[in-house]
Amino acid sequence: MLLAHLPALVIVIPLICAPLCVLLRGKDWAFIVALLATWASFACSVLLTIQVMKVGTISYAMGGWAPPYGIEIRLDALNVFILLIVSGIGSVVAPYARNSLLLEHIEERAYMFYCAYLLCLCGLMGVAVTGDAFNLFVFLEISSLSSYVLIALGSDRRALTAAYQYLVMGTIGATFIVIAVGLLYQATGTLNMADIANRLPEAGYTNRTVIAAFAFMVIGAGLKIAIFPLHQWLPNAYTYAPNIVSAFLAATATKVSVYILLRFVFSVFGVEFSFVSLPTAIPLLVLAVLAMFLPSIVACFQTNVKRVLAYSSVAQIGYMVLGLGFVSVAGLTASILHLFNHALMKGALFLVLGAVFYRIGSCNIDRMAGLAKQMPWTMAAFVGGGLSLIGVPLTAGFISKWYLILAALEKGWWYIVVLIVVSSLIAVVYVFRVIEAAYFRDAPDDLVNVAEAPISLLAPAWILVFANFYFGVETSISVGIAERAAQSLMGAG
Amino acid sequence: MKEYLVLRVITKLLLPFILLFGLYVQFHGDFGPGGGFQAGVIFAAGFVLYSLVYGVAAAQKVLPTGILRAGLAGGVLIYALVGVANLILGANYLEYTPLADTMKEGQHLGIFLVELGVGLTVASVMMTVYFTFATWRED
Amino acid sequence: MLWGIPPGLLLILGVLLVPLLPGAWRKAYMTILPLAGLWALAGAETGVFYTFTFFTYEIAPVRIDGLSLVFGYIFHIAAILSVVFAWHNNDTVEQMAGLAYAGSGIGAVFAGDLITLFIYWEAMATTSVFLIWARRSDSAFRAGMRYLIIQVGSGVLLLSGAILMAHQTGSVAFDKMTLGNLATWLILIAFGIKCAFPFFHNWLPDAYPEASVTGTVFLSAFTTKCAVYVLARGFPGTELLIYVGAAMAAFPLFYAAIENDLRRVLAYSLNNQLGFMVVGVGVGSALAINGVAAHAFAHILYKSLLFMAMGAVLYRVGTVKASELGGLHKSMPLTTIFCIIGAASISTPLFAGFIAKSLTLSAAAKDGYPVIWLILMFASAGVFLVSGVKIVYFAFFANDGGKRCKEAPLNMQIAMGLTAILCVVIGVYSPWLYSLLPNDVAYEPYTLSHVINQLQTLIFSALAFALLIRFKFYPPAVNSIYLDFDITYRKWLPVLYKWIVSLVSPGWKSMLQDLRNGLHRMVAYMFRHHGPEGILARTWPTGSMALWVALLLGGFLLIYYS
Amino acid sequence: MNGPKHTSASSSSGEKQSWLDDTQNIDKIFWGVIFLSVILMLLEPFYYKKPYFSFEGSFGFYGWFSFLACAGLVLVARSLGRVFERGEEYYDADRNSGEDNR
Repeated sequence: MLLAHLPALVIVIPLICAPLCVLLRGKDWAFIVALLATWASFACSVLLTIQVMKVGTISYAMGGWAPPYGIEIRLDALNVFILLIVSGIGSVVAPYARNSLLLEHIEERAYMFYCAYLLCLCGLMGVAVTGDAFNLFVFLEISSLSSYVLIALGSDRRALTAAYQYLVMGTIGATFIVIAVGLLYQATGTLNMADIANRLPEAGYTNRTVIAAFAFMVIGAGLKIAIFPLHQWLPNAYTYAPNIVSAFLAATATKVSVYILLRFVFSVFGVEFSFVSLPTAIPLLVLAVLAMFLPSIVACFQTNVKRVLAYSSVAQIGYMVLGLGFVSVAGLTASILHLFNHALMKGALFLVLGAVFYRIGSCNIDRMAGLAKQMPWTMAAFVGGGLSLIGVPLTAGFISKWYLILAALEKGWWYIVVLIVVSSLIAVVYVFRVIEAAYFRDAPDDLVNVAEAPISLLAPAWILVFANFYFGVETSISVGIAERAAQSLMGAG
Repeated sequence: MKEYLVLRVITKLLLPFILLFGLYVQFHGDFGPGGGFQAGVIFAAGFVLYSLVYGVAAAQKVLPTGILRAGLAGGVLIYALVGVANLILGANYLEYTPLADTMKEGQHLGIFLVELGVGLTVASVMMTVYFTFATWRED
Repeated sequence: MLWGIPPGLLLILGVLLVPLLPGAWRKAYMTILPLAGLWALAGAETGVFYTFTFFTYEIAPVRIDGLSLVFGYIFHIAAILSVVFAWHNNDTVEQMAGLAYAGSGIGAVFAGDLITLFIYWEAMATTSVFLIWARRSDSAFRAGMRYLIIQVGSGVLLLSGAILMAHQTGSVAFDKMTLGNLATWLILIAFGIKCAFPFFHNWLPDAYPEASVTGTVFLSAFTTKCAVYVLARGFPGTELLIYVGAAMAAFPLFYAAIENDLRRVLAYSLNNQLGFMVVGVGVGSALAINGVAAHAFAHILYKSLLFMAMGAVLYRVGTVKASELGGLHKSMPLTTIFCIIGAASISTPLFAGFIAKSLTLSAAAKDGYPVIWLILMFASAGVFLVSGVKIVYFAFFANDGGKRCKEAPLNMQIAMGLTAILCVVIGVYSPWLYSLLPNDVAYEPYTLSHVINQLQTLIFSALAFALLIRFKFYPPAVNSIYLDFDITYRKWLPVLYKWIVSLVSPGWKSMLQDLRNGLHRMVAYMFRHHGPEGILARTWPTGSMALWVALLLGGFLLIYYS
Repeated sequence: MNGPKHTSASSSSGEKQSWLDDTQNIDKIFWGVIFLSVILMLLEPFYYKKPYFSFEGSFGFYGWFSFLACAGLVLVARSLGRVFERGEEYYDADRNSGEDNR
């Protein structure tokens, strides 16, 4: 019986547990509640994935009001894939919180952290499951507001400024999205996404209101995704946030925003409108290519490794937008696949940095010199994640690049292939800078006796590193779902 | 504001009516204009008025942080749990029908409870925000 | 195959255990691992194994046939010898990198398709760079970085070629290819980079002399010979390679003749020997391919031996600069003898090189390439002069530099001794090596005329050296470097870059300045109308972010409405 | 061994003297190499060569070709070396000063 209600439960569980954390107060209790909630959500997501793979799209009417009048939860391959990423990363990261928090001076108010964490998870998953455009905005705001709080928890004072900037930019983005939703409502008289898609052709492709809605949606989502050059909020936010938050947000928040863009551009507006009637592909491709290069180069010169990773995230988002800009099943598959794989590698790398920070209190590349001797497992995990980030074969990163290249070849765009390959080489530079420091330089004098990170930090990081390799070899699950999602997105248009 | 006797007296006189009006808006929400959100704000406004006239310390004695926090979390919890109750009773999430014998009464009760949660949370949040600003000092 | 683990992968997986083992156990384990691999390989059947389908392509991770077996054997042997040579070394990273590198090389040789090959190809690049960095000097780090970029670049080209190929033919099988389309050209260039073709060769003399004492021994064996193997597999009989190979055989000698760093001399002469093999690949006849395999086999042994001897000198004396060495035969008599055996093994009768190299020369002659044959003869005489006579003379004899040290560590002596024995055994009993060769060709190296002619070549080469030294014509060893093609990217490119920057930057800066001023005014204008200057002034960066949003939205709307 | 054990230097160190420290012995080796060369040339008429190319059959081809090749190699390399020689810090110079001070 409960199986039928899984679509609701997956977001309700964290929603219930978030206030529970506040009521229970004790940090151990809150931790246990948060842990169980994330795991339960993940379990629900897995079950939902299986269900969707078996029977196709699932629709769930909230409050019993049938769509398109009531709020609908609608799950197809893309939705469950995103759900899987968010809840999966959430449940891997959660056990990490206990130790990671200790160091960052918010121990006594840890329950607040867990509450915000669960709300953020709830919001992100809500965005992923909902079939209602306005509801999507609400969930987006839930996740955004809680992530501002999470970022502001960083031990560095600059975390506050970073969170504030993120708040301003995030609010602008969300406002754009809600403006777009409003305009769409004006044009079509409905908020249900599937219904909007049905009614848009009636409104006409030259309708100025719809075009404005489209522009606002692309820019609003683009801001949330941190498409270059709308990315400036991201480096500070990821750098100064607590490590666990960096890991969680880097792996999930931008991914969910990419989902919003995919969903609206391909499903709601439709390929015909977005790419045939309007010249969207070229600007996106230009931005994507710029994103692949400029932030990568910036990353090469950063001294704080978290910042390196943050800029690298902006670059990796370029790949996702690139695949989207191909407007083909292959391109979308690559894009969705990279969404998943990038979550794995960035999650792993940020968790590793959390372990580093836990021991040496810094993520500066100079302070990490010679660390491989003292923290072999930690740095080995970094190497693993780094290889995936570069896209070395047998890692997840390779798979997504491979599909991206295939998609470009299918279009016959050689120069794009060259650009993809060259930009991967830049990744080699910034990853190997860290590896070189850790393995081939001598440790600073005050850091010669550093112990290996505790198992509670290492285990989540290694799980993700392992996942990087697993999904680099066994691709049937990730590629299978991504392909189905891509087909349904293209088919909808 | 100790010297403004008129204000103090009038405040004391008004306060029950404000709170009562808040409760009216709250419980009448499912029939007429109103509901948890508005009621929560009105309710909180009463306490804000009280603290403006009698001082923040006095207001905090009435509404300690602990209670506010409990209300803040509890309201959300009520909302979410009502939804779950429906689930357990065999309907969709937030589909209130099975809460009572007839559909009409079920919907009635469900909305009532959910609005209660909303009101509780909104009032608590308003007060928390107010107290945060009122007690904030430049370090 | 041992426990069903493909050759190469055995070493790579085995590496994972290395850091867990304590000192002596670890050394024993590291020695036994390649031994086990060799044993397993000796019992292996030929054929293609473990095939599976990846995407839509047929992947063949292991292909065992005559050609890959020869290289597989010698790579295992080289790995064993290199490990023994490195027994004294306790650097875990270096130990792991060395074994993994050897494993990748072996894996690459048995790769039956281009994707597997690419994976091992990149694995070789990334593992071997640690052997260079293990020297832990600034210059080693930079040389390693250059090396890594070039090597990874080669892999990227290979992958591009493979993808193109897959696109065109629907198959990624690694078989004989013919030049003629972009895919095969890319693959050839990828191979050529690792094989140090002229103008792609600089990574070799640049990086090998910078690697650690033990690292260079590893390095000298695998990367380039693996490249020779893939050329022999993929492009036998490609005429272009004959000319490329001839150029490779000749020009590095000029550098080797004057270079001061003796390990760099060896690196250049390694490049020259690769030229021989590339010519053999280019000729492509059954005899020539046999020659390539035999030459690679022998060359790995004697070049390792020479690098080991120089490594021992570097280990004990701290330098291998010809200008600072000399007279070491008194301090290191055994090393001297081993080095002389290594030098003799290049081409003296009764040593390994003699029976191997003559195959290639005969093949070139038989197919009628007189000019090429002459160049090879020149190179053959020259390499004996520079990497044989010169090395031995300057390191162990010459002017006594006054350096006194201990004899090389025991494990190095053992490694050098084993290698020397192999060199002699192979040279004396030629049928053994010949029986390993992929093609069935009868060839007898020990004919009277061949022996005498070879002795004439060598003795007159030595005579030339003796006369040049006696009459002071031989350029004195001095501390300097000699420009090579790498000047293009190490010097000219940066200079060009700086020049362009200096040309462009004033205009660029003023443009940026104007832009910034403009933006500043614009944002300031907006702020005047939106709030108190004081508070918002602090958020100027946020404002600029918002400005970007507005600009982009405006841009999109402009495109859409136009 | 046809090793090149000749040197014109004389060691001045007081430790155990090796056979090579004596300049006379160096001369012996030098003349030994010349003697060997002459012998190998004299062998020329007494065996059958099987030349692939006509020039290969000319008298003492391997000997004189090898000699010329090596002498030429070193002499050419010597003059090339003068052109291409640079100080050891050549490539490092830029990085330190940020200028091209060639």
